[in-house]
Amino acid sequence: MENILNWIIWFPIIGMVAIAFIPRDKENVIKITAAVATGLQFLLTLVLWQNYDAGNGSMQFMVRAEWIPSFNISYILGVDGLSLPMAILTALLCFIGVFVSWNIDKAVKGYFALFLLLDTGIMGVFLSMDFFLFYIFWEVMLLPMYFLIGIWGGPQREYAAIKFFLYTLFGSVLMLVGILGLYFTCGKTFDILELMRVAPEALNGVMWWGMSAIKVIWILLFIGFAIKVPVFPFHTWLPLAHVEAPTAISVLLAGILLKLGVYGILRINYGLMPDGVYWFSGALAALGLINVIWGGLCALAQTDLKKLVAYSSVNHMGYSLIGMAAIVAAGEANGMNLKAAQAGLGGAVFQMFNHGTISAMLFILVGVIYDRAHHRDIEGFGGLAAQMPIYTGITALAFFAGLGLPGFSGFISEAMCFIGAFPVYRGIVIASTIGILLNAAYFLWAFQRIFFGELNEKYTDLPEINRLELFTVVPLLVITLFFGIYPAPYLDIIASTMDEIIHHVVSLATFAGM
Amino acid sequence: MQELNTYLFVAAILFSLGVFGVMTRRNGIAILMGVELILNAANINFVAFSRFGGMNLDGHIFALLVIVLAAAEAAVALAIIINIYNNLNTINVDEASALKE
Amino acid sequence: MENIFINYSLFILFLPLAAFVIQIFFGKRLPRQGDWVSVGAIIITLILSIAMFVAMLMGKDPNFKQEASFTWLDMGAFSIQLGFLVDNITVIMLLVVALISTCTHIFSLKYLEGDIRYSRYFAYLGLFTFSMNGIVLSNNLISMYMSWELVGVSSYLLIGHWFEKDSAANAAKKAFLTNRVGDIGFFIGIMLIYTAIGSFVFGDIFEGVSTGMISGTTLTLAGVGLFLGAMGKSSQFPLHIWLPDAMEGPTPVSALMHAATMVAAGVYLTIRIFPLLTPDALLIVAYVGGFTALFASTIAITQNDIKKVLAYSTVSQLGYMILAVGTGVYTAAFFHLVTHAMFKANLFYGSGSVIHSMHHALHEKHDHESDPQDMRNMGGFKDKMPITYWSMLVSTLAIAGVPLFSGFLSKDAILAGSLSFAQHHPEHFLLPVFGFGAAAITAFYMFRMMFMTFHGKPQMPELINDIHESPKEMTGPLVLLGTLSIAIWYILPHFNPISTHGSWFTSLVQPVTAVVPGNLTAHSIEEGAHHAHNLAMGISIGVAAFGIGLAFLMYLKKVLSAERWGNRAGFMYDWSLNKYYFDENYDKYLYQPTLRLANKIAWIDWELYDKYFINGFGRVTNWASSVAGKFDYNIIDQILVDGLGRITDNLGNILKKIQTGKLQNYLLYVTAGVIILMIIQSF
Amino acid sequence: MTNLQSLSFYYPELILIGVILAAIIYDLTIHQSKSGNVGWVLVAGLIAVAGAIYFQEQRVTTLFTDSIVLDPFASFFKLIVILATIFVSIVSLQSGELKDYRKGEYFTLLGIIVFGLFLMVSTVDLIMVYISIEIVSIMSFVLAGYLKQNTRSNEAGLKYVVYGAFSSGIMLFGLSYIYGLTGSTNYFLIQQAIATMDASANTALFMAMIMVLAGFGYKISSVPFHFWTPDVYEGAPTTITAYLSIAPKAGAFAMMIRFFNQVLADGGAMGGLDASSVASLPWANIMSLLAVITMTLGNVVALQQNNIKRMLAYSSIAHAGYMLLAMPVMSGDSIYAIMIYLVMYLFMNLGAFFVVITVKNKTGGETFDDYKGLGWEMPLIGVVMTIFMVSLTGLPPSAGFVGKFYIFASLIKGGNQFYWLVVVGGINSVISLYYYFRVVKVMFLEGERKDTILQPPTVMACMLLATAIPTVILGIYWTPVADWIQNSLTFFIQTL
Amino acid sequence: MTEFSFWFVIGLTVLSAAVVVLSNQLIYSAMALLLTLFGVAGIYVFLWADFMAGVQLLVYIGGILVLIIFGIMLTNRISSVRLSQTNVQQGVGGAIAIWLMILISLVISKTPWYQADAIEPTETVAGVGTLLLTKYLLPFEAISLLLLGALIGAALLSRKEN
Repeated sequence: MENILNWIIWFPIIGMVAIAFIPRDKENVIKITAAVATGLQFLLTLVLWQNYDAGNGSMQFMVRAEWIPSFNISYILGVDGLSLPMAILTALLCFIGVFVSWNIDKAVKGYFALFLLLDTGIMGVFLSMDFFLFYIFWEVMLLPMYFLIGIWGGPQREYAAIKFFLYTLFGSVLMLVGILGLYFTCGKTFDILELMRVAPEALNGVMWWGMSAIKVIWILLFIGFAIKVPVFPFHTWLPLAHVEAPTAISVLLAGILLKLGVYGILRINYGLMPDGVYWFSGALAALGLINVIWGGLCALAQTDLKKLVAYSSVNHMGYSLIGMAAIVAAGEANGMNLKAAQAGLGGAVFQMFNHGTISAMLFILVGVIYDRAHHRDIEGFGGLAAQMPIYTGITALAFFAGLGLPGFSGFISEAMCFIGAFPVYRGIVIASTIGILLNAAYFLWAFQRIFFGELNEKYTDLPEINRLELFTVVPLLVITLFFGIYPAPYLDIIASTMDEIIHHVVSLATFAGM
Repeated sequence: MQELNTYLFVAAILFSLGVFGVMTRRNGIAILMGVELILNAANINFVAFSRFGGMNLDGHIFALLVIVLAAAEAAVALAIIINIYNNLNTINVDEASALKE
Repeated sequence: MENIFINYSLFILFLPLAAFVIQIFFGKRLPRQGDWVSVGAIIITLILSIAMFVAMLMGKDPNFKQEASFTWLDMGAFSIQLGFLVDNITVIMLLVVALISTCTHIFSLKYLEGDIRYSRYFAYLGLFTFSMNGIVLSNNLISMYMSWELVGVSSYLLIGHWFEKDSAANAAKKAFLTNRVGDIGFFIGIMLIYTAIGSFVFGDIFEGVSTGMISGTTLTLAGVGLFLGAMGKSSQFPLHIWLPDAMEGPTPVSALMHAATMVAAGVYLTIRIFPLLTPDALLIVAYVGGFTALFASTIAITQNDIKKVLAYSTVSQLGYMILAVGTGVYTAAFFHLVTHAMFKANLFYGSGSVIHSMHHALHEKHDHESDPQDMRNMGGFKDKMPITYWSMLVSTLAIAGVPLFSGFLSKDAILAGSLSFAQHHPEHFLLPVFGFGAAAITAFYMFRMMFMTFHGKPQMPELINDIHESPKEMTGPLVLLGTLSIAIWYILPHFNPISTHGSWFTSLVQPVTAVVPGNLTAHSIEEGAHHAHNLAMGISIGVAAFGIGLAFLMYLKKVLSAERWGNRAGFMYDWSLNKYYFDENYDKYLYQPTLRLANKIAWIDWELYDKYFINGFGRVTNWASSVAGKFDYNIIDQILVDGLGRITDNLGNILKKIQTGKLQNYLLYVTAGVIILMIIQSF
Repeated sequence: MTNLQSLSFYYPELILIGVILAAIIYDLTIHQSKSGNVGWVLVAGLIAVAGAIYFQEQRVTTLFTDSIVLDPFASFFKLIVILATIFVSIVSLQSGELKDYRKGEYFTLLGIIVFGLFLMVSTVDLIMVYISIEIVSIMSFVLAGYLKQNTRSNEAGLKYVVYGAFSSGIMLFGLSYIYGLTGSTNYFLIQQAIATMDASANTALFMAMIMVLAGFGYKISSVPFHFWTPDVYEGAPTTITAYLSIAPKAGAFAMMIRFFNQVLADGGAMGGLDASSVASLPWANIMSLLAVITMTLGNVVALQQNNIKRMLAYSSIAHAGYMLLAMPVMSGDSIYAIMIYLVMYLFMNLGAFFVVITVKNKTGGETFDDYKGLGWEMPLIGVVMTIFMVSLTGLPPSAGFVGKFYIFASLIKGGNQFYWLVVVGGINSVISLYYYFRVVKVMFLEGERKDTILQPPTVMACMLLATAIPTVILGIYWTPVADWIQNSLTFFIQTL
Repeated sequence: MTEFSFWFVIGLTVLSAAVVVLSNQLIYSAMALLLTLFGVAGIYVFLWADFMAGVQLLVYIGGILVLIIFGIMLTNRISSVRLSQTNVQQGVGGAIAIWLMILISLVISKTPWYQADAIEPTETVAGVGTLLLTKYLLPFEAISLLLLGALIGAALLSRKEN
């Protein structure tokens, strides 16, 4: 049990090594190996969930080992309410991703090896509690992503891959600067828990070029994370990467990679710089608003279905940002409104998970239709509801989930984000409710254009969604519906950790030396 | 005649002329001659500093070794130049400019 | 006995949902496509509702109230309780929903016979009934909002039932989006209230309001926000545009949702939140309602599509109800809601019956051009479809406000309320004017519709022989609801056909004093309305008679030429016919600009921002010249790098040129470099 | 220490000279076709020298009456040089370019270069500075032009010799001024003289320093003394290019560190890991400027290249820039960072050149087009080249990242006047991604996928793995290297 | 007289150096270089460096210059037009050289060089020799290795391949 996090992270690597030894023409064996590796990883995360003590909001299942003592770098893993759901989501989506990729026929061996490497990278980010280790995993994701988009992607794959790479590398370089700045100002440690203890005080009053160190480091780290989220104006890699990536990779991109940004901000920025939270939360909410509106309008204008879904991610992550900003409600200046802070933060974290499942579902569904029609032009379909009723039904559910319909989990998290942020950022929240309307507009309009109207002549023999595809979508749908009707299990896991974060930020913010 | 600066100025002139030669000559051997001027300028400096610095002989040694090195360098340089002449039938360095961009 | 109501409510709520689930997954494989599942479920629901109703009647307790709730989510301080609230209003509302829903189910058995998505249709009906009951039973804003949206979805699905028609698909989308506009207001209202009070439950909220935790402008805004939701759902001006289009859905759906229940949810919500509405908020409510009542009725005059007439009539009637809430007589509003549900559903069934037979007749003649819903193609159906005719006539009399019919009672109560309000506040004299004006026009256009459809000569004589009365499944609900449109049911146990005083309804549904300081007490409102009652009744009968008479002269006796009057009205006629160009203007000034904005933003995002970032300043000119904004991937492809790339690239090009391959150049650069460094150094 | 006493501490170099002489003699006795065996003699000899250095008593002292010093710092660089030489020697035996030439002289000259580099890394005397640079340079001229039949190699030799002679001439002129200002050629004496010198002499000192920098800069290919680099790298035999990109650069960095620390700073950089000791003389700004310009130019121009060898040449300029970043700080940490960077750079850069050699042996080409689809055809090459490119870009988990990490860390620790250097360095890494990944792109993303799989020759494959595996391993676990460098961070200082 | 001969030597050195870099005939340049080297040797004499002057004559003139002239002969047929050689980028080059000259001169004139009084030694050979075998033994030996390498390299490059 004490090594379960190790197993969870490194299991895919074992699978990868195994795949390396399978002859490359044995494609099914490779696929099954990948499925087994990710499946076992998923089971392990479920075991982790079973054994996780939800009442205790702090780190559990810690693993500690010396790594590079000369630089005080350690190998530290841990899981808390913030990372546990993300770990489960990662494992689940990777497992599903293997099946989504079942029809990959080009260089199968390489594909699945890289896929598993990506899995480890993502999982590592969520579970590592050493900043250096965190950074390593953060970067490890880039390379497989580059290849997965670049080799198995759409027509513009090379451009998309390098663009994704350059963008994220730019962010992570700034992040590295921030990390080093923290390291040297805060007692030379990379241990995140230690930094959380030390940093708020150590950074206090430190000035660099007439600007407080907190602001500088906050901005450096924030840009790194914001690119992943993606926060406007760092978002233009996303439509391209999503569109060009193969379906399973789009699923992981939208489902998990975007969450890394929010996760990073919550874990690192919030944990290490409580003062910065107060300083930046207004901007965070405003950026959230821009994301919501900008993403929504862009989605409305798209004619490529996948791009529409991609922009919807920009839109949806905006809600998360708004929710995160709500944490300041718990501060004294805002009347110690703990309810709002919990609602906002909980909403933001819940939204991460929900967007993970919902956008994954949407991308899989786009993939399904693309596999059949070989295009994604919204205008080029029409009347498919009559031809593919099951597919239509599932897509309708997914779209409704996407537009935040009650009964689906997205509604609860969006509502929580809004409710939480409302006391502090009334104007921003009211303005961003327009996003709800835009959400509905683009999804319904797209739905109408694809599925309603007379059946397009070309598609009179389009096959219905098959069992394998159903197998990939339905679990996500069930999760979305389940949490939409009964969110308590999720919120129970995160609640005490959210409380810790709120308490941490509120109690350690000094407002001095900013 | 008993002024250090006189020698230094002479050396500076030789140095500048050498630099000028290196920059402007097209013929490989002519460039080499420019280099020799530079080395001689430095040697004048060494010897002059040695003379006006209390006649310490470090400067002489330095100059001496430079002369020896110059010989070795000239030998290798000329070998390369001759080799290039055998292959390209020219020793104008600007005609040997296949390597660029 | 204690929890019977709650237990029954649970069944009432979830039976239709169960039917929905079964139908969605297994509907097609069940015998008769599983319609019996839905019908069975709804009939059980009806029985349970009746049982609750009877229990309520026997209880005779005007303050009857039961609540049950559970913790839905809990994060410590932030937690949401969901729960049921069962009181008299709830029970009556449940009965109305169950009753109309049952009728609709039965009516649909024939009306949609042979439809390709028959089982799906019944499934959606179940979903709707579930969500509607959810609204009715909620004791808190959150579950109400959730059900609220689900109602919108079922409406979307049912309006779009025949999605092959673009008009249906468009109407569905329009309905959903217009509703969402209102829902945004609703949600903002919820947030305002929660922020101030910290609870979503009605009881806590009212208590909070009464203790002044929220007051003044904030409270007004919150009230208006919530009311905005009601405006969307109840199709109030200026969000009324979706309801007429929603007639694209199957007619029974129009009867159930877009006449009787779903659209009434807005009124229901306003009634529920009445205690927290400030005087200012109420005034807004009243004006919106009053104006909508008059405004919609003026459109209904000129419509030729039978369902459109009814649709605008519905909008107008909903305006009445809202007006009633705004003027404080919210019991009258609820009363009108109930009576309206009966007669308006009935009218829709009637129109459905007519359309159904028109459709068949046209089908026989292989005429696919003529519109089966256009009243100009009808006329003289009275004898062919007697049951339909008579039941519709009863309902028409009810809606026109003729004494002895249900509508008279409820409308009278509303008009009395507005009159009394104007007596208290003479500056708001427009409110009763709206009310009475709408009443007169309503009487006129309803009879216009009846005359054009059933009286006079057949306009398409070739069809008349194929026009038949509809089957039992369809006439049954007609008869039932027609019967329920007669006043007698609502005045029991007293027999005063012109007053509800002392009836079961007024004794069970009693006004509550608003908790907001400054509002009139329930008692004073009651008193005022009571005093204005007789005057209002007089005027009301007068305007109804005038309207009916005018219609009689114009469309039956043809003494007055409708055409000439139409021409005389000039642009007003035109505006009315074209619904005041609302759709066109919305399209021109709202949808299209939004889409253009979206396109522009997307284009800026992709073509400008992204490329600008990539390409440096040079691309700005490109932007100016290509406003059309076509995507040109080649340009992107040609761009080598990204981000700073272009600049780096150019820089690289320049620097690359330095590397000439000429040795002397290099040596020169080195020397120059040395000199530059020396110069830099010396500064 | 007197000359005779010194000899007992000088046996590694004596062994080396013995090896060189043995190589010359052995070469005379064998037929041309077997001249490759000289390489094995050299390799074996170098291993012996390495052993001698490794097991040498760790003394910190000057040798030969203050001409050179013996300290762990020098030993570290000597071992680096030997490692690079061994790698290059083995690969040279496989190189197709050298196939038609006698290899005896080639290895002899390599041996002499190693000796020159040994002097370079341990010198504390201006005369030795000049002589060691000349030894390395003159041997390099010959090696760059070694392919006598090949006009590109000839041209490389010509450019190199003229450029080298010119640069060292300028340097010599600068050295003469330093001698003139201080009356001495010994670092320690110079430092003493400077410390007591009149401020009015500073201009002359700076001018001299710039001229000296021309020599150093030319050796490490720093802007604006880098112009020879692309041309010579492209024209020279690839093995020599690989060698030039690492060994002389390491030597020159060692020499530079010693020079700047001992002569222009207070010599206290090694006083402890935390000591930061930029002396009062403001030479640090110039170094920062040069570092920034060097790496930016290297990266930006590398973007434009179509020839991979030439691209790597510019990339090596850029890497010199990264290492130079740490120079202005001149603290124990920054020297440490440069040293660790060199270790990492050794593996990844040599590896990248070895890939170029392998590919050239197979296809005869070294442009991007020749690499199309190579990753599918030669998976080993594809994978190791990707590793090298990742590492050169500085992405974790790879050796290159660790190097950059230490450089950036030393800058950040150095104080916030160096932060901008970190940011510029970071942005440069991002730019460099583009061209490094262009290689990966053409290998995997372009061209036809071939079903046949080719394997490089065993020796080459071993060398590729010998560079690739450390590139990965050191990116994950570099504690042994870190400890080694930690222990090597002592050098001879004569305090005032 | 000494004064005159001093300035004569200076003038000879500088002027002939100018001819070295400006002449259009390669062989003139070589001859001018000869004069320059002579001049430098003369300057050494004025600087009390008799041994250096000797070395300058022996190694530079006797060795390097001859080598250069051999090079010229080997790479040019006397009759060929190639023997005349032209300069490139004279304008920029000249400007830079003059700039350099000015900069250096400014610095020279302002700098307090390290100076110490000394008496003229009778000869420097012994001193230099002693230094070479004591203090500068290692450079001296290192140079020998360099020469060995240069020998091998030069031989290798100029050798005719079979």
